Amino acid sequence: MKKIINDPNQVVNDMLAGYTAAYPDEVKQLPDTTVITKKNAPVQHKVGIVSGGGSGHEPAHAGYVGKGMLDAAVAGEVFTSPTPDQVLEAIKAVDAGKGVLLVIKNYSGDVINFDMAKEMAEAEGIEVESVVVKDDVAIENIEDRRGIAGTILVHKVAGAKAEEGATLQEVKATAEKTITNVRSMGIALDSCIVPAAGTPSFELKENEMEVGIGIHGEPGIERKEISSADAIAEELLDTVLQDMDFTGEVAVMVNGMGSTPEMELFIVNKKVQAILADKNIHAYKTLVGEYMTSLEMTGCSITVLKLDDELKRLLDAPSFAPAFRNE
Amino acid sequence: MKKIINDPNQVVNDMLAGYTAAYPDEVKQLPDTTVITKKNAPVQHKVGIVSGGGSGHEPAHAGYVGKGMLDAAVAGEVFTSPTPDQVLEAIKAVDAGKGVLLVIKNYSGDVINFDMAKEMAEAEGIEVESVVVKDDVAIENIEDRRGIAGTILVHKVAGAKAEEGATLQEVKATAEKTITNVRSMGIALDSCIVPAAGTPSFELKENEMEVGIGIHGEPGIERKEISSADAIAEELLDTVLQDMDFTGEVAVMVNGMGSTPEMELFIVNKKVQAILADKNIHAYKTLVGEYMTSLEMTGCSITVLKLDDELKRLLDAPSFAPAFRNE
Amino acid sequence: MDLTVQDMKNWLLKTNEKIKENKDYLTKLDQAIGDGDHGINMVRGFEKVAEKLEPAEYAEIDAVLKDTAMTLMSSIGGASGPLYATAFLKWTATAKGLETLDQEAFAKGTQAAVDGIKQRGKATEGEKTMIEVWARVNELVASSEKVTAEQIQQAANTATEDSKEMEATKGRAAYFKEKSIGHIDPGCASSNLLFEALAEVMKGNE
Amino acid sequence: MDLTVQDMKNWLLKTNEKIKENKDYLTKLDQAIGDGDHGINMVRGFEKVAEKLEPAEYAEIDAVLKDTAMTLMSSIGGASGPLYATAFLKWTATAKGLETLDQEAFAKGTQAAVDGIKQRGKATEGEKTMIEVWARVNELVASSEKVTAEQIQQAANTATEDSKEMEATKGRAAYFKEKSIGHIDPGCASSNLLFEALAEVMKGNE
Ligand SMILES: Nc1ncnc2c1ncn2[C@@H]1O[C@H](COP(=O)(O)OP(=O)(O)O)[C@@H](O)[C@H]1O
Ligand SMILES: Nc1ncnc2c1ncn2[C@@H]1O[C@H](COP(=O)(O)OP(=O)(O)O)[C@@H](O)[C@H]1O
Ligand SMILES: [Mg+2]
Ligand SMILES: [Mg+2]
Ligand SMILES: [Mg+2]
Ligand SMILES: [Mg+2]
Repeated sequence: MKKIINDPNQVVNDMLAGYTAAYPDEVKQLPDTTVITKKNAPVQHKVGIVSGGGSGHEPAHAGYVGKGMLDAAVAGEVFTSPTPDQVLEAIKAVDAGKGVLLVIKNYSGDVINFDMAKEMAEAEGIEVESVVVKDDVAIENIEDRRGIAGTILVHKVAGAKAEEGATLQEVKATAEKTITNVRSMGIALDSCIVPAAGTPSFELKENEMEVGIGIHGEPGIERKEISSADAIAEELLDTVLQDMDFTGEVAVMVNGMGSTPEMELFIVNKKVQAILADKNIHAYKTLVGEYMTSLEMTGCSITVLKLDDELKRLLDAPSFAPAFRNE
Repeated sequence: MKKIINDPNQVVNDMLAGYTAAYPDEVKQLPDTTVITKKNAPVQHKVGIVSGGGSGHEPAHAGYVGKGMLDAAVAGEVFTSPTPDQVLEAIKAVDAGKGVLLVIKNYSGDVINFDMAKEMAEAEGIEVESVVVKDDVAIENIEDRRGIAGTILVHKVAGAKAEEGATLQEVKATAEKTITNVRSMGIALDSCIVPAAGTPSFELKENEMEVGIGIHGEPGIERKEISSADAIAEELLDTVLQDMDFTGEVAVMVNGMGSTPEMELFIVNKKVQAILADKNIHAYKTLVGEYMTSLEMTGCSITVLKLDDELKRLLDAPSFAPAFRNE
Repeated sequence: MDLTVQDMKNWLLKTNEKIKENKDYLTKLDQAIGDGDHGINMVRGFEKVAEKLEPAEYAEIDAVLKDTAMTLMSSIGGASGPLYATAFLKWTATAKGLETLDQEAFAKGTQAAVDGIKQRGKATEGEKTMIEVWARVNELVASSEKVTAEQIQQAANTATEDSKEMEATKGRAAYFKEKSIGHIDPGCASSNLLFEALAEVMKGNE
Repeated sequence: MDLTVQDMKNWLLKTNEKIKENKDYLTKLDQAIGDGDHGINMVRGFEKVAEKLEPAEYAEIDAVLKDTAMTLMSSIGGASGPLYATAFLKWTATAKGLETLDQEAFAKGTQAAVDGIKQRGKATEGEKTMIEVWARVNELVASSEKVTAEQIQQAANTATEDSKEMEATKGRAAYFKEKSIGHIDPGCASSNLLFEALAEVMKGNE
């Protein structure tokens, strides 16, 4: 295990300290928590947006805290959902009386911990709603699908909607609409090592890749012989596009899992754009980069979000989160 | 070699096509070249800024093309300086009559090719100046130092100065001042594979790291036993800080070499900020992320730039380059 | 069975020992059909429980259970953390003011725990989760005349073994579908350690 | 020596063959004290030169040299590309209108080439660069009564071998300082192939 760390059990604390030190004017860490909020939280006259999950997905989730996106991000241990008391602290810190929306990724752990926090916050008189992102088409049954890179687009849309002064119910409805219209799928050429575990989550041969991976180093749905960038783009995008009717305008994201050079992501994007054009799907917005990673995993995922006028407006709205700057 | 590519000899062309497809409103590729320019080049009433070099350093250099930074970036083959005719095309495409500044990294290849292009452009009546970045303190003799991650700050400063309407000589002088005040140094825990070569540039044992690496997969100055994030931060930063007097305000960059998770970069940043605070050096601006990479190399570099009021203003100025968005 | 406050404390401290000894085993199980952190998670949680209980003086059973629940809730995370926390929290509510836990009170507690886990995890028996073990032990204690340590240990062991042949339909293991068959559920394995520790404490009393 | 236009063409085509055969060798040399791309770079460049020259009809020496120079200039990059291009471009200027290249004209050409490389690369003899080979061949041709193919090949070989014991002070190899000693300079090795190809063409005429 070759990592630039100190104590494997302190990586989350060390990271959060290094994060707030990098953006001292934009964010703060709530004392004795693993919660990062906007520096000026709670922001008045708007719904608060809280997300989070296990660590190891950087820039998710703290990188998306900023005007126009999240009000707070809660960091768990590496690949482990944060605990309810931490989520509760985040909710309390960002509620300005207009209520708080939780953006949850569909994993047992995330759902259960955030749900508990929601109940605890409600018991303290805070209005809380939640939405659960399930964009991973590698899983057949729609209710069981995992939340992966599409989550970032939900952050963006919900954040922008809240910024417009919408009510909690309105923000929730728009986030739900985004979730209904977003699909993703990913592959890995190599696994990653959780610092506290010290061994790879799974092992691949030199000519193998995992198709349909999650974002926690879980093995994928299928193991295959490694193919070209074009073939990978085609396989992932075809599966995504078959899942619903994307005719019209879309946002598309080519996301790196951690180790894959940006060069390769753009090579994938070349084919992605060709396929979309071929199917008369218009890429209104394209995002290429590392948005939702799995430590140093090698691989990529492709996300497509079907757009309407509202989603276009919200995606285009300004954002000042370090990992998603718009305008 | 596990890479998401098609033909190893086409990676640069594929990447550039994928890049312009991602940002069709912001940039364009000059036909039959490896040059990316602003969509609206040449931008009137300002000096043009051109940079470039071998590919494999993404987001350098095309990622820095945008209002407030570069007017054009020239891509060579992986880790190989682009040819003079390509640089010439870039110069011609961005010159709006106020002249063009070339930002060159100090490698024989880059210097020679850009110099030839400069002469060719001058022969065509275009006013061209150049500056050579040499920030890598791993090399003792200052004139022999390589240009590494500090180059990005030179792009930012020169771009902002040009945006203010400064003359070519003024832009050059400010770029030179930046070069005089910037220092960097890097380490690698693992090498990278040039697609057309197919084998790693160098090999490291499980417990080894290379100190004082360049950005082309060259071995470093010294091979050592791998140490903690704190010790690495200390070694790199101490060497940088000993090289000149940084008392006062600085910009600091913790740059990932390609594979190192952002989590680890923030862990390094925690120590970097502690050391700076300890030495009464004020981090006016902190940048953490992948700015100048070596394909999928594992490692990081630390850059420090001493600031004055002008450099602060120029660093803070808006930038719309995809890889360096400011406000 | 009649467990004293000190027995309860000993039980949870012993659980911590067992979890520590079996950290790598739990992690290995979770690498096969999960994300490989169950050992790390459980050690983090029960280490904190031990830290909390060891120096504390308790007069009543529910105080021990509540501290355990709240500590697990705030230190584990993942799927297992809030489920274990819920189990102990629901149990707490059935043990208010008790100084000893007899078999009837115990059965009330485990019943509340099982209901709590099911509700929180939206799962039931047969889905290859920790519920297998908790439900089996609860059933045993509720239906036996006079339950023995040996019986509790047997029930937990068998339920854990039985999880091996199930296909997971809840939690991370569900992504593996039929490939989850043939592997013991990590949450069953950790719950099994918990009830083995209980059986050992009871044996000391028997 | 009296090289015809066809000889010049044959020389450069043969160089391409030799470079291709030695691609991995050149890359290996450059991995030791550079960035491992010299073989890739040279193949890319001379492949293009061959593509350009093969179908073309030339009346004069300088036209062959100029096409070679311009093709290398626009296809190699790196440090070696513009240096080779400069060498051939400077040579071109000394061969305007010539239909054959005698020894005196050849020496004028290599002198201009050496001067060009030195100026462009800000380097001189003894710095462990391709200059070693070019300067040695130039010196030989300028100072010999009647130079033979064998002598040219000898001179290039020896200069290349000699580069091994030098410490690099220019180019990427300079970063290795004293560690660069003991390795042949990649640019010397490729220049050596160029002059070996020339010697072979001359031998065909001798
Ligand atoms: N919905 C659920 N209901 C009951 N138990 C569950 C559920 N989801 C997961 N579990 C239990 O949690 C265990 C996994 O715990 P752990 O590895 O710590 O969490 P995570 O899956 O978040 O990494 C599983 O083996 C299973 O017993
Ligand atoms: N300043 C220089 N002057 C003369 N020759 C040089 C100079 N710098 C490099 N070279 C030659 O170029 C060779 C390296 O070429 P190549 O590997 O293709 O380029 P790069 O170093 O840019 O990767 C060296 O072996 C050396 O012979
Ligand atoms: Mg987990
Ligand atoms: Mg090179
Ligand atoms: Mg787990
Ligand atoms: Mg080289």
